[in-house]
Formats: sequence, structure tokens, C-alpha cells
Amino acid sequence: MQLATMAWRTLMRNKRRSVITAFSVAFGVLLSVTFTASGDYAYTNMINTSAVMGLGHLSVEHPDYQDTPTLDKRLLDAKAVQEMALQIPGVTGAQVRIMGQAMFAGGAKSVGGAFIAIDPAQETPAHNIFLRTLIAGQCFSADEEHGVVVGAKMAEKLNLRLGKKLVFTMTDTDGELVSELARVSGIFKTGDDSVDGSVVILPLALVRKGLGYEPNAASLVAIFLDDHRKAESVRGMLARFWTQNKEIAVLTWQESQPDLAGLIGVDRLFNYLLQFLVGLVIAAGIMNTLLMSVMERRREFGIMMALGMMPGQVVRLVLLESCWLGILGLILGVIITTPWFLYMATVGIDFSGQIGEDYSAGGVLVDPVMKFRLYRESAMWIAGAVFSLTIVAGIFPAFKAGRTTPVENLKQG
Amino acid sequence: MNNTPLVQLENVSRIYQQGKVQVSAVTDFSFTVQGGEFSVLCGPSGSGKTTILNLIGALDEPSQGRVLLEGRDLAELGRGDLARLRRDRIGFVFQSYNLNPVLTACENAEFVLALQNVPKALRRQRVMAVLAEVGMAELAQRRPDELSGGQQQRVAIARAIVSHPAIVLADEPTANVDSATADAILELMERLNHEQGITFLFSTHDQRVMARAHRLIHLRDGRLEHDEVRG
Amino acid sequence: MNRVSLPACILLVLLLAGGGIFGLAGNAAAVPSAPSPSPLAEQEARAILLEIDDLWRAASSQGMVRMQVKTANYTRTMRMEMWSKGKDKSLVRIVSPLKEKDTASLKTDNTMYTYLPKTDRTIRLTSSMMMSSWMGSHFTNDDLVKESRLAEDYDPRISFKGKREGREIIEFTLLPHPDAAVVWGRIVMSVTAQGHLPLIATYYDEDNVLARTIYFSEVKNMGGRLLPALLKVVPTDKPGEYTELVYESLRFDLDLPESLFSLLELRRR
Amino acid sequence: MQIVFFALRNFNRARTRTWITVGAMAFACAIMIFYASLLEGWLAGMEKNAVGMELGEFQVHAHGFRADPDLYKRIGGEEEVLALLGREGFIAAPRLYASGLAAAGNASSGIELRGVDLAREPRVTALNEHVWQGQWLAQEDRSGVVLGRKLARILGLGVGDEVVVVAQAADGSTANELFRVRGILKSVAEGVDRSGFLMTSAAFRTMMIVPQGAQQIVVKRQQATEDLNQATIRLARLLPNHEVRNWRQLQPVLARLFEMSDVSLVIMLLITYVAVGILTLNALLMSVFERIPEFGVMKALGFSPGGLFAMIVMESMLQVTVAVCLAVAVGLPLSFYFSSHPIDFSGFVQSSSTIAGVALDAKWYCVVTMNSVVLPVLFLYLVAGLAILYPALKAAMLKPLDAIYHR
Repeated sequence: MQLATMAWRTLMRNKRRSVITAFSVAFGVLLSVTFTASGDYAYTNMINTSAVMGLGHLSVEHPDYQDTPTLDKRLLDAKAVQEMALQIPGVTGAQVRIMGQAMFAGGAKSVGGAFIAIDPAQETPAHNIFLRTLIAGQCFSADEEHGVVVGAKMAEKLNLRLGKKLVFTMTDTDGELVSELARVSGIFKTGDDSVDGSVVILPLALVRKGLGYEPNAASLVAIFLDDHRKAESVRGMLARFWTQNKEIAVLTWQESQPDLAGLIGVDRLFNYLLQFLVGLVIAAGIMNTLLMSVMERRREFGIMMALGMMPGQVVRLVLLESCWLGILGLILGVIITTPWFLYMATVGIDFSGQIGEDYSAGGVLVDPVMKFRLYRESAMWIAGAVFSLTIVAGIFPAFKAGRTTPVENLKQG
Repeated sequence: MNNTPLVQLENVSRIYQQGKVQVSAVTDFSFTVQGGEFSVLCGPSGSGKTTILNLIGALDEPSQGRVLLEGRDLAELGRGDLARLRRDRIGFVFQSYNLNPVLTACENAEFVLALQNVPKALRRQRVMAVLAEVGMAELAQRRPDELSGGQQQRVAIARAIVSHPAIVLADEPTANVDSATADAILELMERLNHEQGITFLFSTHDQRVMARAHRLIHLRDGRLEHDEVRG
Repeated sequence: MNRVSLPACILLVLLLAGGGIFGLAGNAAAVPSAPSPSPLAEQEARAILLEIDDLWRAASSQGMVRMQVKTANYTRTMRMEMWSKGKDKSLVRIVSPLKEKDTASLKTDNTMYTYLPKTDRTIRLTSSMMMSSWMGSHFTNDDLVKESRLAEDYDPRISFKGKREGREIIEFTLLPHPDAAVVWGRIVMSVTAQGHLPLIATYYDEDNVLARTIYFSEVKNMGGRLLPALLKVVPTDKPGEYTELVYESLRFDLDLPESLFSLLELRRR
Repeated sequence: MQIVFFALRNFNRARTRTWITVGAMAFACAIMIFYASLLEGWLAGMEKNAVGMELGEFQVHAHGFRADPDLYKRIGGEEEVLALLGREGFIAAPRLYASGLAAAGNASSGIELRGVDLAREPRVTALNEHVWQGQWLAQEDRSGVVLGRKLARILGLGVGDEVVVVAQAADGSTANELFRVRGILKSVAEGVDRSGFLMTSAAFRTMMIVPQGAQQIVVKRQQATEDLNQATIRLARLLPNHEVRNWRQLQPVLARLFEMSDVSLVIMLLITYVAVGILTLNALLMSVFERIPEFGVMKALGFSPGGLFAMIVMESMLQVTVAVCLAVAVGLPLSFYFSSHPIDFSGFVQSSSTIAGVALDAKWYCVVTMNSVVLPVLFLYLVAGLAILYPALKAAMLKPLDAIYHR
């Protein structure tokens, strides 16, 4: 019947108390959104950054490439993979790349490092952080056979400037050493010294020729998604094409970058733990309020039971009250969280002054700007968790109300 | 109507543990109430009136003896059955009205019917009829804190009789109202007893109530002192 | 970490390849379209270089070399025996000191293996080892592997002819092809006007800064040929340091079995 | 005195209500003690991994080594230096470094060779306790080496496998030696994980022909309470001819990260305490407003507003004190339990990872510090003190008659 109405009116009878309690729920929402949204943003950011640092959200590669990434392990028909990947909805890009280790020499100095060979006709800054962070020159064009983009740190070490020579030596598929020349067409600076000191972007054609690769061969095809959470499902779609082919493996970013996945895992756990603890505190607060309210109203329950209300109905009544508290708290929470969230989602807080810009975690550059982003499922999760928390907090008071016999209740007050 | 008494108390005792002392509220008490009675339990404070009402109303259990309502031993019923019994067969009127403060007069009166899952339309109809009966039809949408003590008590009576209980137990129903109101309320209950045959059992030490009773059960220190039936 | 690399191509040719100081003669035809300031100067340059090239060119060779290395931290002397066959196969085995005796390097085409007798292991050179010093000298492994490409990579031209320091000399300037995988900006080399024996070779980087110098001296008759027996490599950025190579003996056109240049042979003590 | 008496009596009177309030506060405080301990533990773990494994508190090098490390930039007379440091209240251990190449099967990788002083290293770092598989180095096992975790994977090595090392010895000769993997380290730091190749200093000296000197001396304060910067200055004065750096200078990013974490602990405490504050406020509000008629009576009997205010504040402070005692009684054992029984997340997190180059542990320990207990307790008093002001003032300002007939 109007048990729900009754519960609502009971709450409203002591507005101050209910609103304060609802406010603590709302605060829980705010907290949870703050933690989750900053996490969601940071993880998305890190995953996307790591994706554009070479391997993509998904990488299609030789099954053994992951364990020992040497240049003899290659995809023979990367072009076909690329074309196939681009058919899949959610895929925003697929880049054919050769990635490997090489020795880089300029003038009389040399350093070891890693190269990413790209197809300049296909590659865009959206899929390549190095092309996004150019500080001098530009990426080599499609007809510039010997172009190279180097990191600022390496340029400094090898005394390179635009137009200067860079000789790189790598081990080809037969284990032979091959050297090629390239001229610096651009210099990038990501901010991470170790990346800027060791990564070199080379033209795909030049590296292919140097290594003696087949015309369509490459180390991998890096696939980019509009949302990294689709990685698993897109992998499933891709993998279906090559169930027979033992030479092709599809790896999600979690698999190709276990360090990053591990870091995010640990961070997320810590985040959840914190939210759980704060949740417990808030739940204790709600329980406290309901318990007090139940204690105050023992006589009322006694009367209702005298009039024939079943203990179960009393329990339900109190649970409904906590239900309303939860709803009220959620609404309040949305009201107080929205402006904060909107501010953080658009402007954010810049921490670069505190932590500097060269801060990396899990081998990935971390954006020093704290911003918010909330996945739909995270939002649902928060709402669900906060709501169930209030219900759970109501259980004990509800049973306390339902358990006492009417005559005991009647004697109170 | 068969000849089973409506209420039977057989050698009932009720002992409370109060701190370290045992207090005997009712001792070896037996009596019966027949349907249609308009009876009063009377005696000074602490003579056991309320305890007996609570025992009959299935709110309390005797330490010894049996309480039977319409021939059924209450001790054999579970908590749910007792709640249903209270809901369907017993009406309560309390000294301090005890209306639910968050419900309107109408909703308060409707409460038991709602517990009985009576359909909403029928519920409204019956409640409005009963409220008219007790003279509260105009004030049906008011909350208890917008009503006087007498008005509240009328609503409480409406709540007690709307479900057609076998017996209405009224614990000092006039204690908190002025004498004019008390008279009006008593008249109302008398009329209900007379016209609808509702059985009433009061506890009181109010002379005006006793004056109207058909039967007076005098109590002292938890024992039956005198059972006086008047014409 | 940044061990300074001093690609000593000429030296390696002498030491390992045994034939074709610049390999220009053999490959000249392969790069006819290479740009040159004057066809005539180029032709003359090629002709002289071909001559120099012929000094060492042989179907096979065998020799004994003493290497002395002086650095700020140590001075050491090693003796080693070397064999070569054709352009691409060479083997070097250390004779003394005792501690490193039988350590050997085998180079075939673009691959180099090192045999370590102490641990009885053969290690194939990978790109990560390229910049390590070869046997503690001022050469890196990179220098040893890269030499054979020299021919394809440079265009010679005569930049000076006449008297310098009391001697008639011819000076060549070698400019790398625009696409050649070499780090040098240019190499300048002087030879005697008579006999066309090498005297000095200087290496400049792209910014025209001198990186190192190689001196050739002590011309002797070895294996029936008149050759400089002493080479001294001096890195510019490390004053006082040098690596010196002295040919104790050198023979040409021997009948060396193909199996000498195998991994199996590499491990033989 | 009378006020205290009243407060005490009241505490015991409305038992259920009081205990609910106290319970809620105690719960929040206990949770915070636990959380703060956990965070301290996490920080300590990070610091232990960074400072206590690899960096050390201070590092002493010969000039120029850090900018361009090589085998020859050694600290000469290192025994005298070590003895001097020992006299001056420092603990120190020498380390030897060289770069080389390790080969096993078909795989090879560039490595950083490290000679470890087995007697002294454990006194400055806990690297010896950080073995993942196999065992730590032993003096008698001269051919035993301990490898970084990723290096072992790159080379495909397990405990007991053979590995060849090639490097250029100090005399220019080619050093090559056959070693046997004795142990593989847990994640320490990016550099060590990827290229760390540890051997006894004796084995290092023989192989690399480095009879004396050391590239690095790792130093630790004898009294951990000594200020890091003060100690750095003192150390630099002791060794004027060497480069002295503390770990904050060596790893500024890491130092900043830790500073951030300190700040974030306070932020977290603040945030959580806002939640606790709301609940405390609510509880106190309820218990005060419920008793307004009673306060009215007290005022009618001649209690002054100030006296009433003091009594209410006193009462709530008494409740907070009881809550604090409870919280400490619950939170502290809980934290201590988790300091010896770490929460192991390795099941959730497959791979260990790094933050700013320092390995993250999948096991979380609590570390109980003054901060982790005192901060939550102080915060609770503060928050409760603020929360009680409003209801206490309100009660104090009420007119007695209104109060008596309140509601």
C-alpha cells in the first residue's frame, strides 16, 4: 500500500536529520565520482597514450613476437590484416609497423635504441604520439625515402639537427647486420627522457628494404579503437579470421603491455579499497541515523503491530525508508556532483607544477593534468553501489524494529 | 452465534522481571467476555488493567494460565498468526490516541484495512463511512497534529472499528480529554455497541466510564476483586 | 655507455678483408651514375685508388700482426694471426698474451662471430654489441663489419696534387653518396705521388670536425709487395691515445681451404 | 567539575543513543587508522623498493661517473672512505659497476654488471631479501649470479642455468666468464629488472681486473631521524673530493611523487573526514535536539547558557574520547595484523609494474606510524568539535519555556 508513502513521510517528519543523512550519501556519490572519474580519465589517457606509443589498443603480430621481439618474427601479409581490421566497427585506425631494436650512429657517437617504422602515407598524429609532439621539422613524406624522426634527447646525444645523417644498424631476418642511412626530417619531444633518448621513427619502406622483408610484411599491425574497452570484443572478431593460422596472434593492450595493465590493476584496487572504506563509513552513518530513528519510534512500531502489522511489514517499512534515503541521497549527489564533474571534465587541475612533466608510470607518460571522465558503466556502478549501500545500512535497524514485541515497544515513551 | 465465549482467561498470571525484582502484574485471574458486552476493567493505577488488555489483545503472553480468543488458545499461535489475529479480530483504542503522525486522519483509519489488503476503492468507501459515523468526515484529510485530542480519539476509534473486529480494547480512552469530549466519545462507543453489536472492553478509573458500563470488573493488585454485572 | 666509435675502415680492410682498400676499382662500374665534379678528375682518382687497392688485393692472404693499444687507462700489446679469402671472409686469432690466446673472430659477409676459449663459447655479434670495443682497441665491432660497404658508399676525387711537407703527394677527398649508410662527412687521404703509397687518412664528421687520423709508415717489402707495415690510429677526442698495428709478416695468394672460415674451425685451438 | 559530573552521568543515561553515536565515530576513526596505516605502508613499500633496494639513502661517486659512467671512474682508497664514514655515524657499502653482454643459447642482451659486497650491502639495502626465485649470492659461490627479473626472461634463464658474460676488462682485455644463475630478483626498479646482473665483488674484481676502488658507495644514516639534507651536507663535507647525492637528488621524480603522496594522505583524510564529520554532526545533532526539553528544564532550574554549552561540548568530547579509545583498540590491532599479514593482490594483478621506475608490490602491508594513528584521532576531535558547535550553541540560546515544550 502506502508503505512507501508512509516511509517517505516518516523521513520528511525529521527533515533536518534526513537531509543531513542524505547529504552524507550525496557526499559519498561525490567522492566516488571523484575517485572513479579521475581513475577512468587517467586510465583511458594512459591506455591511449601507450597505444599511440607504438602497439595500439590491439596488435596483430607473430605469436612469438611478444616474448622475444626480434625482427625475424613477422606478419607476412600485414596489408590484408590492416584492411580487414578497418572493416570492423569501432576501429579508428590500423597501422602497419615494423618495430625493433637498432644501433643508431651520428657523427662519431652512437646509441642503442628502438625504432618504429611507419608508412607516412597512412600514419597520422592521432595514432602516433611522436608525430604529435614534434618540436622541429616534420614527419618524412611518402616519397622521402630516407627520412627519420628522432627524439630530442637522442638528437642531443648524437648531435643531430634537421637534415643530418643518422645511420642505423639492425639484425635482419637471417641474423645478418644491415645498416641504412636516414636524414633527420623531424625531432619530437614527448617529455619522457628515456623515450626521447631511444625511440626513432623510420619509413616503413626503407626498413623493409633493409631487412629484406616481403613487400607486405611487417612486425605488427597496430589497431586503434574509439574506446579501449572494446579491445576484447574486437580481438574476438579479428581472431575469428585466423583461427586456422598459427602464424598470427591478436593481442589486446593488456597482453602486449602487462606492465601498464598491472599498474592500472593495482591503482584501481587501491581506489576501490578506498571507496569501499569510505562507503563503510557512510553506511555506518546511515545506519546510525536509521537506528536512532527506529529507537525513537519504538512506540509507533508497537502501535502498528498492535493494529495487526506483521513484523515483516515493519522491516519492509524501515527498509523503504532507507530506500528513500538512498534515492534522496543520489539525487542530492547528482546535484552537488554535476558542477564539480563538469568543471573537472572540461578544465581539470594542472599538477605539472607539482610533479613535473616527465612523470611516467608503467612505462607510459602520465598526463599531469587531472581531469574527469566517467564511463557509463562506472556511473551505473556508483549509483548501484551507493543505493545498495543505503539499503544494506537499513537492514540492521529494520530488523531491530521488526524484532521487538509490540508490548515492549508500547512500553517505551 | 455459538456459546463459546469471545474471550476466556483461565488462571492467568503475568510476572515481569523489573531489574532484580519480580513484579506480579496479574495473579491467577480468570474471567470471560461474551460477544456484545460493554464492559469495564476498573481499579487504581498498577492494578493490572493494562496488562490484561495486552494479554487479550495478543500483545503479551501470560506467565501462567491460558488466554483464549474465540476459543483459540493464543499460546498456540505464531507471531504472524497473532499479527493477523490482531489485524482481523481486535481493535485497539489507546489512552494517548497513538495515531501515526505522518498519516492523515483518513489514512490512519484506513491503516488496518490496508494491512488486510482491502482494495483501495472499497477501503476509501468504508473509511469514509466510519469517519462519518464518528463525526470526522470533514476533517479526514488532516494530520493528527492538526486535530484536537477528542478528534484524534475519534479517529482512533474509527481505526479500531473500521475492520469490524470481534472486540475493541480501549485502554483509558478518556484519560487525556476534557469531560465534554469524554462524554461524546463514550456516547459514540455506546452507540456503536448498541447499533452494531461491537464488543467493547475498557480499562479505566474514570467514574463516567464506569457509570455507563454494563459490567464492571474490579481489580486490585492484579487480582479479581469483584465482578459486577448491571442491567 | 657511449663508447666512442671510430670506424677504421681502411684498417679493417688491411686487417681482415685482405683485399681492396676501398674496393672502388671493383665497384666503380657498379656506380657509374655517381655524381662527380669533373669526369676527368674522377677517372684519375679512381685509377689511382685502383692502384692502391691492388696493393692489398689478393685471392687470399695470411699474416701476423702486432697490435699495441694505448689508452688513458691501460697499454697493451697483442699478437694475432690473420687469414683472408676473397672479399668477404676473414679470420683473426690471438696468439698472445696467453690470457687471451685463441680468442678468435670470424667474419663472413655481414656476420661476425667471436670465439671465447675460456668459456668455450661462440657469440654471434648482434646490433647491441656493435659499439663495443674490438679487443680493447680503438676499433669497434661496428668498424669490422661495415668496411665492405665502403666501395659502394663513397665517391673519390683528387683534391690536391703537389708538394706538402717536402713530399710530392696526391690528396683524395672521399665524399659519401647522399644515401650511403655512413656517418662520416668526408674522408681525406694522401698518398705519395710516386708509388701511390698511403700516408695519412683523416676522417671528418658531417660538421667538418676531425674525428680521427690514421698514419701509414715503415714501407717494407712483404709477400713480394711494397707496403706500409705500420698503421697508427689516433682519435682526436682522446689525446695521448692510439692504436698501432705492425705487420710482422704478410703473404698473399695462398691456397686456403674454405673450411678455415667456418664456425667449426673458429673453435679449434 | 559539576559539568564533568553531569556529562559523565548523561553519558551513561541514554545508553543506546550514546553508544550508537560513539560506535559510528569509533568505526569511522578505526577505518581511518587502518587506511592511513595502509597508505603509510604503501609509501614505505615504495620507498623501501626505491631507496632500500637500489638507490640507498645517499650515493657517493667519483666526479664525472654519474654523467658518463665507466669502469675507470672509481673512488680510490674505498676502504679508508668506508672506515671514515663508519666513524662519522654512517653505514656504507661499496658497489662495482661495468657494462657487458650476457649470452645464453641464442639470446643475448646488454647488461649492467654489479659487484656486491656481501658483508656490507645488506646493512644499507635489503636487496638480499628480495629474491624471487633461487637464492641470494654467497661468498663461496664465486660463479653464482643473481639476475633482474626481466633480464632473466629476455635471456630465457632459470635458476641453475648457465650464462656467459663478455665484457671489456679494465686492462682492455676481453673478459669472459661462465656463470650459473643462482637467483632471480623480484621487481626492484626498471633498470635492475631489465639489465641487473649481480655477482660477488670478489668475482667482479677478478673478472674485470679491478683489484681496488669502487664506482659507487651507498650510504645510510645510522640514525634515521637525522635530517636528510643535513646529513647530505655533512657527508659532502666529509668527502670533498667526491660527488655526494641523496636519493631525492638522484630521483627527483620519485621524491616529488612521495611528497605528493604525503599530500594525498592528508587530502584523503580530509575527504573521508568530511564524510565522518557529516555523520558525527548528524549523530550529535540528534542526541542534542532530542534532549532539548531536558535542557529547558535544566535552564529553568538555573543552568546558565554557558554552563549548558560547556556541558554539551564536554559530553560530546567525552563521547569522542570513548570513540577514540575504541577506534584505537580496534584499528590498531587490525593495522598490526595487516602489517604482518599483507593483503596479497598478486592474484588480481598478473604482472608487477613500475611507477617512476620503481617497482610496485602486489602485497600491501600496513605500517603503523605516529601519523597514521595521531592524524585520524586529531581529525576526529577537530571534526566533532566543529560539529557540536551548532547544536550546542542552539541549545544554549534556547528560551527555557520553548525548550521544555519543544515539539
